[in-house]
Formats: sequence, C-alpha cells, structure tokens
Amino acid sequence: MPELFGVSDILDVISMQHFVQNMVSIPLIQPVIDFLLQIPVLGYIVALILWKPMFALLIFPGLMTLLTVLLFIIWFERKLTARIQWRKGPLEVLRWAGGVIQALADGLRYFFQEVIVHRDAHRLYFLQFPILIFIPVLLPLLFIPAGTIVGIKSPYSLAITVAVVSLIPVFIVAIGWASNSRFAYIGTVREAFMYFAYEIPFIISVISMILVYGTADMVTIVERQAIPGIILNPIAALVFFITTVMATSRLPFEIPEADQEIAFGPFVEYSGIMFGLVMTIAYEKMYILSLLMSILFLGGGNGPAIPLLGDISGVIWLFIKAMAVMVSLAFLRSIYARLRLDQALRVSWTTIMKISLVSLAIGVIINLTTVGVVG
Amino acid sequence: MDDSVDFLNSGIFAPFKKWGTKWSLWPVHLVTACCGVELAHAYASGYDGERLGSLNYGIARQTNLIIVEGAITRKMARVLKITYEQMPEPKFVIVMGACGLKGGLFWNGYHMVRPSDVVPVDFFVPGCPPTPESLLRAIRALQDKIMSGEARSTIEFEKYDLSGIKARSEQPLVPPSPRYCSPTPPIKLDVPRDVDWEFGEKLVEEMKSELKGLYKSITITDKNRIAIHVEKKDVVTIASKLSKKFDHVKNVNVIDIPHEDSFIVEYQLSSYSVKELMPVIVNIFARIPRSDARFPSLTVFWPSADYLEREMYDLFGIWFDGNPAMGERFLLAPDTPEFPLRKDRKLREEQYYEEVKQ
Amino acid sequence: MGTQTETLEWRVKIPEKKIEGKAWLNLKKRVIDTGLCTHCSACALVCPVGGIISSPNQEIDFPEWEENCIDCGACIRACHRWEYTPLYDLGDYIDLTAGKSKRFKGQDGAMVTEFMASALEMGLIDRALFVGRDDEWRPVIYHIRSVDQLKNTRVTGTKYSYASVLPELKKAVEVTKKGVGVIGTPCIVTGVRKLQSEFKVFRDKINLVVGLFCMENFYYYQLRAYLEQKGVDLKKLVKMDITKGKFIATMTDSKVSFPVKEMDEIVPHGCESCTDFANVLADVSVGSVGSKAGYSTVVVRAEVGKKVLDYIKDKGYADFSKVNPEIIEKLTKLKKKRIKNIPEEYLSVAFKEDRKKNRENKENKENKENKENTE
Amino acid sequence: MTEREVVLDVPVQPPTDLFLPIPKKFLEEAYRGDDYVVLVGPQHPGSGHMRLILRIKGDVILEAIPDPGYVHRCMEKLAENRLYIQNIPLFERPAIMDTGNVTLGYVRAIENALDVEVPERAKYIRMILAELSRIGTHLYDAGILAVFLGHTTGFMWPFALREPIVEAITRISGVRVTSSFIIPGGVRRDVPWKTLEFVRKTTFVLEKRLKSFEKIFIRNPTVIERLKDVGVLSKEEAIKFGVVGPFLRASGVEYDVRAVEPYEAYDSVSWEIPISDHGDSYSRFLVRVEEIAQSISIIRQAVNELRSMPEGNIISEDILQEYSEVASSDIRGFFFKVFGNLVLPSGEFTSLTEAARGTLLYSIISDGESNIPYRARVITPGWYYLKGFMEALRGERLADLQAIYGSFGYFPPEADR
Amino acid sequence: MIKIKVPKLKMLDSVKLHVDALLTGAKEAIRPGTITIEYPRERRKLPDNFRGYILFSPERCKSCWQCSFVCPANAIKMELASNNRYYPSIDYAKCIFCHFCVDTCPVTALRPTKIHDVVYKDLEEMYTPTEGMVNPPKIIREEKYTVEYVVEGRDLILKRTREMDNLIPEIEPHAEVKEYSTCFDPESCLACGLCVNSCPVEAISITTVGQERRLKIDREKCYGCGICVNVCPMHILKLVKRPEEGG
Repeated sequence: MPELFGVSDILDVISMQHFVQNMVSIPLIQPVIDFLLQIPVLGYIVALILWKPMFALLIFPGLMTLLTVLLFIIWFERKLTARIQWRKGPLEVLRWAGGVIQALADGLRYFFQEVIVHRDAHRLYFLQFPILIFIPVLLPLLFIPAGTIVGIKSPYSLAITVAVVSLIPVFIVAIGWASNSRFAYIGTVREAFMYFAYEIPFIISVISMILVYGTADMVTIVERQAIPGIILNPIAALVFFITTVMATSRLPFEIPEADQEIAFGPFVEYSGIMFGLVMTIAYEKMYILSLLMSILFLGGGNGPAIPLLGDISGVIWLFIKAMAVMVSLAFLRSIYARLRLDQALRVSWTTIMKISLVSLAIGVIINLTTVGVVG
Repeated sequence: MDDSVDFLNSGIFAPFKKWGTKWSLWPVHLVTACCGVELAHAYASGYDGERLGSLNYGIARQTNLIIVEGAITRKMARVLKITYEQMPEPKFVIVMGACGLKGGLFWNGYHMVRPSDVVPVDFFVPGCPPTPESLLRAIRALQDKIMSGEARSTIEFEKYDLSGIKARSEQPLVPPSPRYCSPTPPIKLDVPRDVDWEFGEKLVEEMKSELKGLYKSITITDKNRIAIHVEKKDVVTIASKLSKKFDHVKNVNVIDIPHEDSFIVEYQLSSYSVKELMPVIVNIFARIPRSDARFPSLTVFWPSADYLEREMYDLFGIWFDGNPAMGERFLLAPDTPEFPLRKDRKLREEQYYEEVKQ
Repeated sequence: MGTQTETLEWRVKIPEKKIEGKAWLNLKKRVIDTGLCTHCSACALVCPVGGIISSPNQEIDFPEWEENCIDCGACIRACHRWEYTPLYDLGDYIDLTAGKSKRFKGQDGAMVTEFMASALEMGLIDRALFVGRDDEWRPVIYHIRSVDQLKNTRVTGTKYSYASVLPELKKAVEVTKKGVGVIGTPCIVTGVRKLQSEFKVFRDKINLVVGLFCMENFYYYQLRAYLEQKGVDLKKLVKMDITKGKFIATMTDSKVSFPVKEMDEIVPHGCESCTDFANVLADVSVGSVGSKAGYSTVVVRAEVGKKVLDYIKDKGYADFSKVNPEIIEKLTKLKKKRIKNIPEEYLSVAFKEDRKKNRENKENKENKENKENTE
Repeated sequence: MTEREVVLDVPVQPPTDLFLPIPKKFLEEAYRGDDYVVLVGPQHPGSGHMRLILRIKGDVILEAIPDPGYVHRCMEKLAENRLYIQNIPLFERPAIMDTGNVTLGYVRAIENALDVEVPERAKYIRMILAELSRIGTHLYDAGILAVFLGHTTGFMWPFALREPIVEAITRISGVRVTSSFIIPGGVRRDVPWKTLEFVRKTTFVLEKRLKSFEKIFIRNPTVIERLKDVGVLSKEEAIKFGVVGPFLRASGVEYDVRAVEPYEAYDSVSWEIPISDHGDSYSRFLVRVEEIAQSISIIRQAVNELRSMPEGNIISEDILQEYSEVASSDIRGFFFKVFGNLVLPSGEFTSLTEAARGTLLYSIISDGESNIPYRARVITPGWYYLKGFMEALRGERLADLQAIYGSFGYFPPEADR
Repeated sequence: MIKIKVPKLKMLDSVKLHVDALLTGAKEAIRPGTITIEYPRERRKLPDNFRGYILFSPERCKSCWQCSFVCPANAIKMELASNNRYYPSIDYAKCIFCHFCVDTCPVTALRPTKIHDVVYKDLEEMYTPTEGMVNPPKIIREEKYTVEYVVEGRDLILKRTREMDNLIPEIEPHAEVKEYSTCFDPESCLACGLCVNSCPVEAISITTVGQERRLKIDREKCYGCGICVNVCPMHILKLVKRPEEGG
C-alpha cells in the first residue's frame, strides 16, 4: 500500500536540509555560500535557489539564461547579418559594447506602445493566446539536464519535451485564427502545412537517437554519450538541424511569417507588448531546440570538467554548445532567400523524409549491434 | 506629434519610455515616391540606419514612424491617412524631399497634395532627394525631440543688414515673365525635313502604293520618322494593313488644339520582327472635332496600345471605341478635376516676386 | 531688322494736352466722352502699362487710371480722332474691278481672304490677322500663318461688331519676320495709318492693309440684344448681310430681315461722326456694293495692292468682272453728310484750312458760272 | 472655353468608399466562381507604390488588374508650362536613379530639333554618365528583387555597390542622384582627369565585389529555385504586349536602341547585347547582370578615349552662338542667356533612348514661336511593360507575385510619370 | 550578341552552389568589406562642386532677376529690400538643389556650399529671406572624422581623417561678358519711362523739355542685365557687347 503523502512529507520536502542535500556545489565560492546559509531567512532562499531542480528552473536552462539568451541572440543575429552585409548593425544604443542592449530598447518600446485590438478580432483569445503560448515553449526547460543539474529527472523526459514542443504550432494557428484577418488566415494555413512537413522527420530523427542510446531519459543519454551523437548518427543530426530551421521558420523556410508576401503571417494584427511576446516565441523555440540538439548530438553538459566550478562546468559546456547551434541558425538568415510553400513542402516530404528514414535505419543498426557498448 | 511626445515624457516611467522609443524608431515600409532611393541608401550598408536602432519594417502595426518619401498624390494621400490611423499611439512622421514639403518641382500639379495637410508632421527634410546624411540627421533630431520634449530646427541663420549697399531712389518696376506663349499657334505634325535616308524613300513609295487612297499625306519628318495624315474613318483599315509589318505601338498621343477646335490623335508604330524596320517609327495621326471626341481603338491589332489608350482617355477624354476599360479612371484619383490635360484647364502661374504688403 | 542706328540718346515729341491732368483724362474728355471714339483700340495697343481695355462688350475704358496711368501721352499720339481730319468720297485709286475667289467662300466674293492668302503665298507677309467668330458670333482674332490653317479655322463672313484687332496686331508685329497683313474697317485702317506715322516699327512691319467698305458697325452686346429682340437665335445664325437697305439674318431654319434704318438707335456715336465709307487710306478696299451678287468690289489704291492683284490674276485664283462706281459714289455722298455731326472745335486745324480753300474756289466757280450764265 | 483654375480640396479624410478601377461586373463574377479577390495594396511590403487587384482561385492567380497612378505627378501638364531648359529636372524625376539616360532622351529631342552637333568630349562624358546610371539602376532592381525574395544580403550588397557609383556621379556632377548634368548642346561642367580616373577605378571595385555577390545571390540555389520557369513570357507574347528593354531581350528579341539607332558615341565603342530565349524571371535577371558587365567595359573604353582628348569644349558652338569662346568649357554665368529663350522649330520631334529598364520615348510638339513646348509626351519603360507584367502574372502562384514583380524591376514613379 | 543560358539544377550542382554561398558568407563574416559611414560621428568628404545650400553676396548682385526666371521649381522669389533693390530669397521647401540659379548668375553673386544635412521643424521656417542667405548658416555638426572614398588596388577603402571638412569652398568668379543696352529703333519709342523705372542701377534717365522728352542711356552705369530689354513695350532696346574689353 503506497504510503500516503502526508503533511509531514510536505514539510520535509520544503525543509532546508532537503535542499542542502541536493545543492549545486561550486568550490570557487563555496565559503561564501556556507556563510550565506547561516543567515536565517536569506540562507533559506539561497538554499532554495541553489537547490538543483530550482537552480535548473531559475538559473541555467530556466528563466535567467532564457532572458539573457533572448537579449543576446536577437542582438547577435542582427550584428552577424550586418557584419556579413558590410555594415555595422545596432551600435549607438550602447556604443562601447557594440549596442548589446538593442533588444532591450525594442522591448521597452513595445512595452509602452499602444496595444490595438482591431474591431473584428476575438478580443478574449486575441489577448490570451500570446501569453498561453509560453506554456508549451517553457515547459521543456524542466527536463533539460545540464550535467547533474536537471529540473525533473524522469525516464520519459525526451518524449515529453518533443510532445510539448510539437504543441507550439497549434497555439500559433490559434493566434492566427483569433486575429481574424485575411493575411493571418493565409499565415496560419501555411503554418499548418509547414507543421506537418517538418514534424514527422523531426520525430523520426529523435526516435532514431533514442534507438541509438536505448533510453529516452536525457540524463542517461548525456551519460551514454562517450562518443558524441553527431558522430554516431550524423544524418539524424543533419535532419534535426534542417527541421529546426523549418520549425523556427528561419530562412530559407521563413514561409509562415513571410513579411514580404503576407506581412508577417499569423502575427500581423499584433502591436505593442503583444507583438513583443509573439516575436520572442520564435527565438525561445530556437533556444529550446538548440538545447535539445546539443544534448542529443553534442553531448550536452559533459566536457573536460573545470575544477573550480564543479557542477557549473556542465552548465557552461551545454551553454557553449547551444550557443554554437544558435549561431549557425542565425548565420543562415543572411545566406538564403525564402522558398515558396510548395517547394518547401516538396523538399521536406521527399528528400528530408528519405534522409530521416536512413537515419532511423542507422539508429536501428546501432541499437541491435552495439546495445552492450553504449548501454 | 505633440501628444506623442507628451505621452512619452509623462509619468514615472518617462525615462524608460523615452529611452526605449528613442533607440527603436522603426519606419514603416510605405514607399510613396522616388525619394525611396535615398531612404534605401540610408538603411543599406552605406549609412546603415540600424546603427541608430531604426529598422525598416514592413507592417504599420508594429512601427512607430512614417517616413514620407517625396510626392504625395491625391490617391496616395488616402493610403497615407489609412496607414497613419493604423499605427499604434506614440507615432511620428518625417517628410523628406522637396515634393513632400511644398510640392517641389510639382508645386502646381493638379494631382498633388501636401503631406502636412494630411497627417501632422514632426520634421521636414529639404533636398531632392535629400542625402542619406540629412535623413539620419532627421532621425537624430526626432530622437532629441523625444528626449527633450520640444523640437528645434538644426540650422540658424544670422541676419545681415543690406542698408550698406547703394540704394535706388524709388521702388523699381517688376519685369514681365520670361515665358512667351504664342496666342493661336498652327500645329503641324508632318513638317517635311530633307534628310538623306534612301531606305525611307523606298519605304514611303511602298506605303503609298499599298495604302492607295487611304491617306491624305505621307511625309518624312526626320531620319527614321514617317508621318501619315489620315482621316478618322480610314484609321482601322490602315491599321490592319500596317499591322502585318509593324507589330507594336510605341506611343499613343493626343494634342489638344482649342483654337482650331480639334484634337489630333496619333499612333506611333514600330517593328521588332522585321530587322531593318526596327529603327523606323511610323506615325499615323488624324484630326477629330473637339465636340465629339471619339476614336476607334486599335487594341485589336496591337494589345500593347491598351494601357496607353486608357491613359489618354483618363487625361484627355478621348473615347476609344472598342477598348473595354473606357469610362473608368485609370491613373487619376476619383476627385481629380476631369480630363486635366486639356488646354483650357489652367494651372497656377509662376510668381517671381514677393508682394510688398505696406 | 535691317541697319538700325544704335543710339544712346534720342528725343521723342509728345502731344500738348488740351486740359490739365493726365493724358488719359484728356483723351477721355476730348474723344471718348464726346462720342468721337470709334473703338479702333489703337490706344489699347500702345498703352505701355496695358491699362486700357478694349473688349467688344463695352466702351474703351481705363478702369483704375488714377494710379496706373503713367501720363506718357502715347495714347494721345496713337488716337486718330484727337485731331480729327474726316475722310470721304471714293478717294484716288489705281484699279477698280470686282472679283470672285475660286478657292474660298465668304460674305460675297471672299476677295479679302483671297488677298491675304495670296500675300501669304507670295511671301509678302508671314502672318495675317483675321477676325473669326466663336459659336455665338463673338468676334475672335486669329493669327493665320499658312493657307491650310486658314481652311481649318472659321474666319470668313462679316461680323458687324467691333473686334479689338490692333492689340493682337502688336503681338504679331513683335514676332513677325517678313511682315504682317491686317484687315479692318475704315476706323481700324485709319488707326493703323496713324500708328505708322507715329512709330517706325509699324511702318517696317505692316506690309499689307486690306480695308472693308463700312456704313456703320455695332457693339457686340448691343447687336446681340437687338437681334435677340428681333427673334434671331445667334447659336443657329449662319450669315448676316446688309444689301439694298435691308438687314438680312439667315439662320439654319429661318430667315429674318428688316430695314436697316431701324437699327439706327444702336449705332455707336463713333460711327455717327465717321464719314469714310470707301476706306480711303487702305492699300486695297473691298466691299459688296457696286458689283453683282457673289462678287466683291475691289478698289486697289496702293502699289503693294496692285502687286497682289497681279499675282492673283496670273495665278488665276479669282475671276473678275465690271463695277459701276455710281452706287459707291451715292453711298459715299450719303455718308459724307455725317460731317455735320462732328462738333466744330474738334476738327483738326489742317482740315479747317483746306475746307476754307474748297469753299472759296467753289464760290469762285459759282461766281464764274453765274457770270457765264448771266452773259 | 471655361478658364477654371484647378483647386485642391484638402485636407483628406480617411476614405469611406474603396475606389477600384475594375470593370463593373468583375466582383460579382469572381464571387460567383468562388474565387478570391485580393488587393495587394500600395502599403504592402511586397508591392511598391501601386495596387494590384488579383483574382485568385486557391493559390493560382487567374487575372491581375493594375491600379497605377499613386505616383502620377502630372509631368506632361507641367512640361507645357515651363521653359525647355526647366523641363530637364522635371523629366529626370520619373527614374532618378537612371539620371543619365532619362535626361539624355529629352535633351537629344531638343538637339535633334535645333540640329545641334555635340562636341566629341561631351558625347563620351554623357555616355559615361548614362552607363553609370544604367549600372546603378540594375543594382537598384537587383536589391528590390532580393528584398521581395526575402534575401536581406541581396538587398544590402547592391545598395552598398551603388555607393561608389553614386560617389562617382557626385564627383562628376556635384549631386548624388539627380544630376541634371546633361543640357542641350553638351554637359554643364567639364570632368577633370582625376574624376575620370576615379570612375575607371570604381569599375574594378564593382567587378571584384560583384563576383562575391554572384556566389551569394545570383547563383544562390534558393534564388534559382524561386526564379526559374516563373512568369514565362514567350517571344510572341513579349512583342504582342509591348514589353521593352532587358525584359524583351530575355524573351529572345534582339532589340537595343543603342545598337538599332546608335546615339552619342555608342557606335564607336564595342559592346554586346545579352539575349536569352527562356523568357522566365531568372533569365530576365541574368540579362541585366550581363548588361552590368557590358556597361563596365563601355565605361572603361570611354575613359580611355577621353584620356587622349584635350579638356574644355564641352558645349557645342551652334547653341552658344555669340557666347562660344567664353562659355564653351564652363556654362556658369551664361546659363539663362544661352538657354533662357530656346525656341524649337515647328513640328514634332520624337527621340528614342535605351534607358536602364527599356525604351524611353520623348516626343516634343512645338509651335515654332513660343519658348515653352506645346505638348511634351514622355513614355517611360515602366509604362510599356506594365501590360506584359500583368500578363506574366496570369497562371502563376500567389507567392510568385513578388518574384515576378522584382524580376520585372517595375518602378511605379517611373511608370506613372 | 551573347546568348544567356539558364543553368539546369542537378543534385550535385545545387550542393556545390550551397557550399559556395555558405563559404562566401563565412568569408565575409570573418573579414567583412564594411563600407558604413557612421554619420552622426563621421561625415562623408564631398567634392568641392557639391550642390548644397546657396550663399548670396548682395554687393555683387545686379538684381537682373535671371535666377528667379530660371528656377524650375519657382523656389527663388525676388524680395524688395530696404534699399529699394530686388534681391533673391530662396524657399528651401521648394528648392530641388539643381543649382540652375548658381550657373545662371552672371556676376557669381550666388555661391554653392557643401551644407546639405539640415532639418526643419515647420514649413514657414524654410523660407530664407535675403538677409538670411548672406552669412554662412550655423548647423549642428557632431562629427569627429571625415571619411573619403578612395580606391586602392582593386577595392574600396574608407580613408578616415580626424579634421572637420570645410563646408564653404572658395569659388573664384567665372568669366563675365560686359554688355550695355542701346536703342536700335528710336522713332518707335513711346517715351513711357518704363525702362527708366525698372532699371536696377538707374542707368537710363528721362527729362521733359517742353513738348519733347529726351532719354539717355549711361553706358558706364549700365551693367547689361537685360531687364529694360524685356520691359520695353515696343521691344526697341538691345544688349550690345562692349567692344574694348569684351574681347
């Protein structure tokens, strides 16, 4: 008979000792942490923050890095494309730092700009969906492990992430429907087309990696990656990369939000902070998928341990690999033109589907032959 | 716009609001006229408007600045008004180019509107087209206006008193305008010109034999230019004969001669398929009375004349029988005066001196 | 323009004014108010500030003459009624025939149009001034430069209303290279001769003056009101004619005729004091009187007229016939009686002396006849 | 004749009715056949300053009706109220990036009327200015095509390449874009040798950077994918609908006014006409890329010719008459005295020029006495191939509208005049 | 005639083209050919014949009205100054900077400058009266560097120098032709005095003696602006070149 989860258990779970057992250990500033723990109230908070799951949630793959990454990647993308296009990119905002806080300026402007809800939009949904969409976008952060720091350790973490990530297009379609404008309709229909086109190869490549590692638990995947996944099954990595490009609708597959043709697709009617939120979804999705890619293929979190930092070294390695993937995604923006919808569908349904099947085959072969070695 | 600036400077968040809007003035993609070339230079690699945080963005909803590039016609004024209304609240307008200020070169055009009458404007940039540097100066001035709350022009003139120069005893008379327009001029399109062009003579002989009796006169007006004066009733037959060799229309033109109470309608044909006829332009023209301005449409022989005919209907009021789109406006806005190119529609005259208001 | 002396100093004689005040006031008091003004509008031509307006709908007037008139006296020099020397009788002439043009159709023989067209062809003139009419028979002046332009514009047919030909003549004189031809009633021809005597540029540039026989002319607005009262619809009017003492107005559907005497009440003062019927000063005088129907009487008075007539003859543009001068003599006598309408003090000094001389030798002749009769 | 002065009734209120130049029963017909009617309006990131009324079934465009006139600046009416010389800046405004060719047409019409022979040096300077503006216009159109395909680098690089061209035009004429440098009889200023040397060097800069532009945009697989076999105009269709310029040559007709009726010094300079007979958007674009290479070689040959010529004598004697020895190398001080009272002989004078986007026709009708034209008719290339552009859209996909629009390089201010 | 062939895209070619595009992008990312002029902080070095704002020197001006006649946009209006002379005033809201007026001015009274980046806050301020056009206007200049386009070898280099570009170039006066006005047909003169009243330098004088008016043109004073030639209603005046130094 499973013992009931009584009141004492709850008290036990939120007690300080519980946090201390599973705390992030950073040798470099360990004495400071010990001193802080002594202070009654502050100590409890520090302990809570440094408690691995909360740390994963708040600091690394969670809120803090998400915001800084958002701020950084938008700036870096505009800076990189500018550099390729022989110009300077955002600069005067903070001249000595090369205009790093440009995205902050844009965000502030959007925050204080009037939010227009036009006459025949479904007012309620029009305003709620951009906020609701954060659920499928932020949920996967719980399951992504950075070395030992992970929000929720569960054997099905990869499956849950993929399932939640594939929920995002549904919300985008809902946003397009809510804004009830002709361009939004065309945008949503294109989003739906693209969604089917890239979702299947995406899931096939994830399955092939599950086959390669034999488990769907990201923590064990990372541990089993003595040889990084990209070498084991490079084709799956290629498919994963191409489908991430299609998922985050970046050039050459920027079809739903083709602002030259249908004026920014489903998000055309948004203004002010609503537009700010909607614009960041694509970047957050890119962040999630690049974290996923670095875990599946680049052996997220494991690399030569930096002695002084202890647990944080895994965080740093995962961050570097994720950044590498995001930079290469940003790099494509200045190289490619936009494909037509039917061309993109033809490419994904034919070539990418075939490649993903090949990668599945490789996954199966590896699974059967080398279950011992990798296990 | 004043209440935009007041909104930004009010409340406890004023510094954030001002700083955010200052460094992210996104102009909407509202291409209005030919100054767009210099706007593109200001936002391309040469001067890179993005350095100042200003990104050329496609949709009115997400931007807070309109850069009116150049001339606003009556038709475009509606679009400018709609775009301005679509934009969220703190919004600014910069007008660039002389055509947008007081009409520049087209100040007395019948189709022109001043942007400052349509939308409240923050800054005016002279020049035709203004250099990208003056456009970026306008964005800097707008940024200063947002931060400081009141607008200042970026130029000051210092007075110079002219009394030092030798004066004239009393006020001189004003000389007349240099323009001379002869009162009732004779308009002749087929003024013969002796030019050595033997291929032309051969072609004219050929035409004379082929179009026996259909034309009033065929003259060579210049090298590679032949003018055929015809009656309105024979135009269709001549067109069918000529359309075998000449396969496209280069010009459909109408000349209004009010004092001889007639319109001259002329079609200039040329040929791509016949090699040596390529440089030749044959000009068929006919006189029609001003009272009933009807003319047979030749789109059935040359589809390339379709839009040219519609334009001539729009500007002169010549009804081309057979052209499907007659009766509708093509180039002009619905409220432009009727058939503006006729000679009796007068434009505002040039004015060379300031009236002295004693 | 030929060999001209380029001088830096020159003198100009100005006429002495009869009363105090500006030149225009003199002209108004002495010519216009006393009814001598024949609306030839020479003053409107020569006024440097262009203040004098000569429209067919009202008397010659200078609206704000107090400020605008610069008292230059040019209008007095140009006015042939300032020192009025009445002209009468048929005057001397070289040739008297009747002609009917083959090329043109006009009031009668259309010889006026024929003369101008041939002069254009000969190259004697490069521009001719015609009085055409718009669809309400309002007189409009046309600058005709070529024969086929003549065919396109409606210029033929007498208009019986004042037309301000001279201001247009000035525009033509400024621009012409070979010379200008002008058509006009006796008062206009006398005006041109007066301008030629005063200003050299008119002597050089006006090569051919064709005169019309004229009993009286009317102001357009008075003629129109009168005709409408008589039931003539100007829009449908085709031709107006005065023959054998009757005024005939032929319209498209009907004809109205009434004796000319009735029109006396709208005859302007200028014509009441005008005695010159046969256009004494013109190079060629043309009229319908004295030749059979469809022919125009042609009185060639100057060498240049003879040249054009010979050109017409050898080119065969017109066929000719006889003229009986008695009818013309009768009409000139009839018009000569109007001398009594001219107030005595406005007659020119020269005219008074030679009138005294005529009276003396007439008395001597009568004395001689009495003496012969008495012997 | 009613002398009614034109008065404008502003300010403009937001319109309540939607004015569309479409036949009466167009809408009912479309809705009966359950098609969409889509307005790609003047304020649309992918349409430039005109409205396109598209009748689409699903994703395929059945019919495209243009609604031009948003930038109609009544040029022909204004030209009838201005001196001949004042019309030069006016007729330059339709396509200010093509400043050399556009003014060249009008000025040649006047010279043809006055029978004026232009000195040799002025001919070469004019040709250099014309070819510089041709390259500038082709780069402008490539930039716009790239923006419509979503290729931001393809937009930024051509405008970066336009900077040295615009610098060259500034050094020659004194202003960046609208030079109004060509006047009847020659050019306004003499071009010193230092500037000519800069122009020649600019061609090398262009060539070097165009190589990398070719790799990143012209030969870019996604661009080829988007442009190949899209908006095909066969040779007969191109001639029938009156397409002109590079878009006609892309459909296989070998017609270039510079070769057919050589003006200025085009017959003493060797260059080739690029032709392609596919007639699709990609060949229209490739023809213009090849024309840039040809223009670069023309400029180099012209600079070599100018090197051996003495400076000065850039305005012809026939037009200067008594001011010849004073103003033949520098018009300053005698501009109005010489050109203020130009009177063209009576008659009609038509001149054809090969502007960057196609044949440009000027036809001036003068009455022989007044110093203002009686009627000045200008037809720009945009107005010629608008019909061909609309016909090319028929049967294509909605997303290709921008690709075809960009491949035609349609510039509404030039088309509406 | 060059025949343009459209490439047929087989699988291998498109992969090669993909690689080319990516390599070009990467090369530019590492060593970019940046040609941006950071305007508020740097200004572009413009050639001396640049057509910018126009300066006016009233002592040279002969009020011959030619600049106002030639302006295509009717931006120059002659303004009556306190000393009863007409001087040009430019309305920069209409001016298209074509500098026809600078080329027309016979006495180089209008001089071009290199000032061009100016912005106004309302339309009325753009009308610059004559007094405002004489001294060079003060504009906001934030730049520390001047950038010049220089081509070295085969590539474009932006040469940055620290000094501020001088915006008022020295213009040496161009050649002038001395002319004076004479009358070639004195018998047609109306003696109306219009030429006397419109001559800016009062070179023609008129005196009435009894029934006779004497007109005299002072050859030294007359500058040959041609206003009297246009004003004379009988068109009897003409400009003639001064023989001695007009060579």
